[in-house]
Amino acid sequence: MLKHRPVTPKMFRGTLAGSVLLALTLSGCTTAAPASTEPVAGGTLVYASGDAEPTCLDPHVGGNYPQALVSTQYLESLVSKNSDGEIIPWLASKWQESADGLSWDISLRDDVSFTDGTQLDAAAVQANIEHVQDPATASSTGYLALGKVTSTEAVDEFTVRLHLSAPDSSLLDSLSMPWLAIQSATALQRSKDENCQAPVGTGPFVVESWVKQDAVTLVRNDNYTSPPADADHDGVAWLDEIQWRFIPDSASRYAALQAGEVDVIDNAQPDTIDAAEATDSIHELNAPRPGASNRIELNAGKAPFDDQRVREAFIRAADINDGIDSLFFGTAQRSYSALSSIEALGVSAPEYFTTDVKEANKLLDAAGWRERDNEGYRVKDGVRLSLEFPISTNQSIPAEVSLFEQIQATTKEAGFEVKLSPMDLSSWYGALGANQYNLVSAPYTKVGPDVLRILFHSDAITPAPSGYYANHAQVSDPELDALLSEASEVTDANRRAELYRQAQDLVLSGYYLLPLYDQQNHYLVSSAVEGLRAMPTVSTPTFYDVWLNR
Amino acid sequence: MRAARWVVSRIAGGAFVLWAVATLIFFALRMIPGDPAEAILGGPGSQASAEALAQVRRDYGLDQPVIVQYLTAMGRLVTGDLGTSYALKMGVADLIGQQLWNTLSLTVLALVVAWGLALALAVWASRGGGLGTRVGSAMEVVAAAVPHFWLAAILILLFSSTLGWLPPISTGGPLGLILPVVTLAVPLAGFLGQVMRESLIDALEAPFALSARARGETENGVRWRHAIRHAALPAISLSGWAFGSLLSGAVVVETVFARPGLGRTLLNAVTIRDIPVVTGVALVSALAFILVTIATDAIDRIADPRLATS
Amino acid sequence: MSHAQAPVPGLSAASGRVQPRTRNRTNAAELGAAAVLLFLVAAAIFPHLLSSFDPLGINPAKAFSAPSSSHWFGTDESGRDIYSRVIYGTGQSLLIGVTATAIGMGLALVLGVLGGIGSRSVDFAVTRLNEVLFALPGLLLALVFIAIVGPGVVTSTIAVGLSTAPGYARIIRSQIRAVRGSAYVEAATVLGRRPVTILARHVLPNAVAPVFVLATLGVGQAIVWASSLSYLGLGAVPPAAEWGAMLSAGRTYIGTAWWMTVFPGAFIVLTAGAATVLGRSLQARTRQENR
Amino acid sequence: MNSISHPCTRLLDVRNLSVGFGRRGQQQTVVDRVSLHIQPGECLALVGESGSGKSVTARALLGLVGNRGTVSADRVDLDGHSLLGLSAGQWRHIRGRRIGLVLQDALVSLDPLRRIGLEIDDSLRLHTALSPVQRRERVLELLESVGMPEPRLRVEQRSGELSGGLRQRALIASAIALRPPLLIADEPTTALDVTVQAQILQLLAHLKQQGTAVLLISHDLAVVNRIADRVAVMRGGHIVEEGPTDAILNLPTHHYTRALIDAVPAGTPRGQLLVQERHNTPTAVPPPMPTKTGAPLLEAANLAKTFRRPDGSRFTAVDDVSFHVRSGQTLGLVGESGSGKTTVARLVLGLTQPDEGTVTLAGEAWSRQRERERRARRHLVGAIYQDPLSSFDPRHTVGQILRDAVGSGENGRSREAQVARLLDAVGLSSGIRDRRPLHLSGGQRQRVAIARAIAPSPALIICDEPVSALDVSVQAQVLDLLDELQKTLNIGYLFISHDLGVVQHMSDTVAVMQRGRIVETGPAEDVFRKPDHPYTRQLVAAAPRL
Repeated sequence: MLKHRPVTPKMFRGTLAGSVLLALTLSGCTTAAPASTEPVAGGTLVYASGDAEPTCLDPHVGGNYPQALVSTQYLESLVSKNSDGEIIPWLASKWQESADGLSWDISLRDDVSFTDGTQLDAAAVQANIEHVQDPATASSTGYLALGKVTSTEAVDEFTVRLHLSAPDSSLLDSLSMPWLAIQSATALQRSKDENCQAPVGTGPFVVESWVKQDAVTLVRNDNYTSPPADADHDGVAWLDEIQWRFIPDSASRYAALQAGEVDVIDNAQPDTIDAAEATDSIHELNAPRPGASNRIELNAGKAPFDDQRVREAFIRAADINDGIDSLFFGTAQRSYSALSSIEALGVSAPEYFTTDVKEANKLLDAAGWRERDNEGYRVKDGVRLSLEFPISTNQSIPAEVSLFEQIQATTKEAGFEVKLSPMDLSSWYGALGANQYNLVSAPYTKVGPDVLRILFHSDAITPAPSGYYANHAQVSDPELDALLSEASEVTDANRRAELYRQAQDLVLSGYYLLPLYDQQNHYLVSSAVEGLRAMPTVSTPTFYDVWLNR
Repeated sequence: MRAARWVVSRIAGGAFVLWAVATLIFFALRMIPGDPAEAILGGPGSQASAEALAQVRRDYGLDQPVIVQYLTAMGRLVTGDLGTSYALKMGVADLIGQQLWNTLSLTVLALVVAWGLALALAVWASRGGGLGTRVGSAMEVVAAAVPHFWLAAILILLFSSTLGWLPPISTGGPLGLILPVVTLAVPLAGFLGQVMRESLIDALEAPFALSARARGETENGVRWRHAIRHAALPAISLSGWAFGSLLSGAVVVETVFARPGLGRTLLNAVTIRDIPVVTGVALVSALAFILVTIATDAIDRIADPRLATS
Repeated sequence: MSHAQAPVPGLSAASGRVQPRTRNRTNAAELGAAAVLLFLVAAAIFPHLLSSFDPLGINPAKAFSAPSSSHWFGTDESGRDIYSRVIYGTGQSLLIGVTATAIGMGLALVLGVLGGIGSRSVDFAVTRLNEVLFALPGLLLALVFIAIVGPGVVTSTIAVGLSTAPGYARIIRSQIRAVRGSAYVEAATVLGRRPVTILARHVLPNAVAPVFVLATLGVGQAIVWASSLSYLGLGAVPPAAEWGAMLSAGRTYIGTAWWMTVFPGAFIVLTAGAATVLGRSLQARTRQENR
Repeated sequence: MNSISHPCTRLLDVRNLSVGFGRRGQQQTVVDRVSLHIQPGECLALVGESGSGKSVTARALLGLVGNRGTVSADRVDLDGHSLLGLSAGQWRHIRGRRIGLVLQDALVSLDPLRRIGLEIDDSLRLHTALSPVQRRERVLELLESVGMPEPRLRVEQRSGELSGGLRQRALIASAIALRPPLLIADEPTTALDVTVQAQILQLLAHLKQQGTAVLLISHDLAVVNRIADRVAVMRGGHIVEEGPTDAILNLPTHHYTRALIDAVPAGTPRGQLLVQERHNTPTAVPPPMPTKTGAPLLEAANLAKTFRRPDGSRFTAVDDVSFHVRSGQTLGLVGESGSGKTTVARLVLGLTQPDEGTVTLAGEAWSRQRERERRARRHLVGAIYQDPLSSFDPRHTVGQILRDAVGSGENGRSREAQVARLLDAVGLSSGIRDRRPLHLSGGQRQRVAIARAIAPSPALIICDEPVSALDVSVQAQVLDLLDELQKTLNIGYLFISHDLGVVQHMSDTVAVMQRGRIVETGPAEDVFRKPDHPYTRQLVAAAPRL
């Protein structure tokens, strides 16, 4: 996955940037020491995250991507995936679905113990599922993924049986996610605060300390025995320690990597990825997230997007390909799918997304938006064709916000007024909850195509008690609901693929969404870091195989 | 005796202000729209269940009447208990305790550096004659007008990215402190420098300076033995305010340089509406501000005995 | 009291510890500052006369162009002309600075005048309230306010205004107290003038006039603080051509497109600096006029 | 050794000293070809009014005119060595060691932030190789020699903690620390109380006897008379006349010198004008309201007032004070600083309420009234202050100030006419109307203040140190004006001053205040000729006279 790029002579962009590049090139040359090819044990790696610091290191609680990132280093799941997307054993050695699909027997390895010394066994898995389903845990991602699990049963010491309310074709996908990683049952009995501070798992590293707002310190688990099947080596990790820091400012983060203060950064900005290409000292790891693609959802639940013609007109009016090229420096591929490109069942339909302003104008005229006001916006019955677009600055990187600005500018030609409102996460959720939006871009990461059900089933329009719901496009189509429900239950792979294809076709042809690109997940890595790969599950990097070549 | 009375009255005044700040913030933050219980469970994105919300309301006493909540909070405050962070689920006092030293060392160092810079700038501007004064005052004006985050960006671009001399983020070592401290200190030095230069030039023209020169004192002697103390006085009086502005600047600087500290904690807490943390940080910085003000006033009285007697 | 200082230097000088300096001639710095402000005001009112590009007009093909003869300040991530954006942003940035200062000043006038002319108990109450507000340093007060009301350009403008109010209020109060104790107010009493007349004719004009000069200094600082809030993501939002928001956007690309950060920042510094120079010379002049 | 052994040599010999300021081309000459000389043990007084160039002359002798000044001279010799063209280092060698300087008001002429011991020590440190211990001994000796009580305590104090007399002594001690043969004293006693002034002059005389040459710079001829051997009178940068003190004071040849001497009020009888040329006697102002039959215009009975100090203790500013003022008469209130004069003025003006006692105005109660009740009769009482500038609203022009004082009862046109009459009455041209007081001279300002005071046709004017800040000649004009107005308008004056000469010249009756009490009262002539109370006697003896 690591892309080694040669130093290419490049036009300097202005004097300052030029000298930056020059300095980097020089330092790159001088530090090119004779490279060792055999892994070397020891050393401390510094990871700098641009995500918000998690409020809890236990990914059962809540369940977001920053938690997945860090917990990948100390927690492990029952199953994993290989790079072909096939489920492979991890803490579970094998599994068996019952004929009616309503129960699963999962056999665990018998040679794994948690870092607090307790044994991994069926009771431990039961305790974990209970923990996720306990309202007091306030689990969100894990809780949803276990939606069909009604009860658990220990068949023997190392076999656990899950009882389901309905067949779940995505169960293994779900179990592979870090949000359902297995923790020590003893540790889970501690108070929630204690467990959040230092969860206990079976992973290659152990949470040693967490100084809030500063860093999480992870040290090597010297009794590690359970690498996933696709790992590069056996035994304990090479690194002694990982410093997991939080540097929200992207420019500082990149500068720190350049200065050698940190070894790996996430949320790398496109321009820095581009700049890093020109150096020897920094490499890129590109690991698009699974689940949904990054897309703009059109709220079909209210005017004017309750009219399919207006939705299509908007999508035809938005010219984004040039913007993606320039803003992302070629680091992002345009997507025409509702799903991530790493999802095998994703359907790409470019034909729905060709830009055509003329067509857009025709559609709008047909939909009754014929007049234009003196600012050039279309008007119908005295109401301007105005679209609210709340943007979560926590979730959309600056380049993406800039892309939205460009969409705002290009759709203006067709007469749309797009009102961009960047806001913090709370306000953003607030705006969604109050249905005060026509356009929205919300990432959703989940392993497998079942994410379609979460995003487009009409059940997902009903908000949770907190006001949150996932069906932001407010797609309410009985036909689609039926397809998605069936797909989540069928065991036959071909039938499942066909159902998801039909479902995606309905969503795309209904112009409910404007796909942009995969959920960007770029890491910049010092060249001293060897052996880094992203987990094929949710694309979080794992440092188990990593060693420092310096 | 007089000094003791002064100290006691200042401390009493400070305690009052602290209580008032706590009360004001307590009621002001109650006006935030939205359910605190939801914020505790991770905000609207958390999909918290109704049972979980009810549980949290009980746990945090949010089902009590406001007045009871207020009295409970004040009662806890007296014992130094600032409550529990909604998001981090840890004692706010502990959280602040972890961060306090970082911010204090940053701001106090910046204050010292700003003082040094301002003094150097003022002395240089006062001795250079026409050109020196003009260049010096221009530098002061520019320094005072520079936004922290912009200066930080430029400094990082120059000293980290281009020259590679200094780390762009705080590393725990002394080297990592240089850029944040300079970023904080420069605008303040511009302010203090303007004040110092004015009073320095005034002091150099004062009758006592003439007396000293007539005694055979050198210009440097007049400057360092006499004028500098007079120049320092208004800057000392301003130091309380200066410390406050450094606390403000720390919010920005800690974010840019990825330094753990109160400013960043506050900023995070504000964006996720973590009310106990907002309250706690506000209270602690008010306390720090009050203490520093008392200290600078005390230094003022020592440096200028006229204040203590008048 | 010696802690009666304020967020703008030169005030301690107003307390009388320092002799006013006598100056009469307009110097080069003042002329320069006046020219800068004139230019900015012109840019705020007639931005189209001073720039040739649409500040919002995107052109992805020309994104991240370095400064050149056609784009003096270069272009941004969407290929918009930064010079035009800076010019078009002048209006909003100045408006934010002036509005914030006006809000701070308005609140300060209420507090300061109440404290200055009120009875002993009113003064005591107002002074304590002011101390309480003062105990929360500028940006912190602004942040608490934003925590309550939520972010946005209006909020951040109000927040900046709010956070400057205690400083102004303190100065207004002590100015009023000083004028009330002055010999000319006494002379008016001896002439048999009513308190209301004295207040309207002598106290308020003399106490408040210097504060307006101070506001000139404050506008520059208000722009700086408001831009800080924009930078923290709590103020004005893109694609608005507000300087702080432009800086905030440019900061991301500082490694590759320094011009996106340097030029809007330079305009903030230029504006705040010019306001300072002009404010201070006005201050020196009024002080000289009045004493 | 010092220069007593060469009595006839000139210690300081200055020929044609000129000092100019400003840039080349637009230079302004402040000192113009001044020549003077002093012998050891001699005191030469340089007398002149403000702006005459006397202080600049003194600074030029120390090489301290500053960067913007240019100094030229045919000769400036000290003890036979030329001071022309010295380097900065050579000047430092002269300053303090060969020439000492004593300035006015040691509160600001000694560094207020440093202990006086350190200030005196500086001279020794700069010019001698004495050890710190030796220097400390020497500082104590010096303080003792200038008559400083308890020197060991005083060395630790700062100028602000000392009384005016003591800190002036400390300043002198720092100037004479190295026994410089020449001491330049620039207004050394200005702003001091008479009794303290006498002591300081005695100290200077003592130094002179010991052989120190003293160049005394003063605006006050009476002070000069006490110790100067010779007097040089300066005006506009020139020395207009020079000669032995007796000759100059008794037989002045230059008209300016004569005018200066005439202007000194001390010894000039009541009612006699101090300035020969005078303006037209004002007429057009209506006569004041007659008072109730027989009663004095103003009666103060048993007034008492105490104030709280910052530390909580109380001090009595005015204690059982009684007096009265009659129409057309002047009561002079004399006393040193802190004696309670100004508090009396404020009590009489109704700006402060007495703790005890009453003030009666024209037979009706004046104190212990609500301000609202008093306001209708405010026009009966006017006030003139020491610092007229601060008593004017800085935003108002002369015209606005006077229109305001005339009152709102009049219509616009008659108000303008009234203002014109007032300006005429105080001898100001009507062109002054649109100017602000800041841009007026001290004399003009005080005239405007007087015009404002008489505008509402008062029966009584409280004059609180009305001429203390003015030059002698201007002071004389203002006093003459007050005198004339009293005659024409039949106004009663409560005239407050620390200057015995002025009070004697202006008053019909005199009351002497000391520590809040009136210790002696009586007709002016009697009190000054035959003072009864020991304190009055002390004051009269200390007052310098021509």
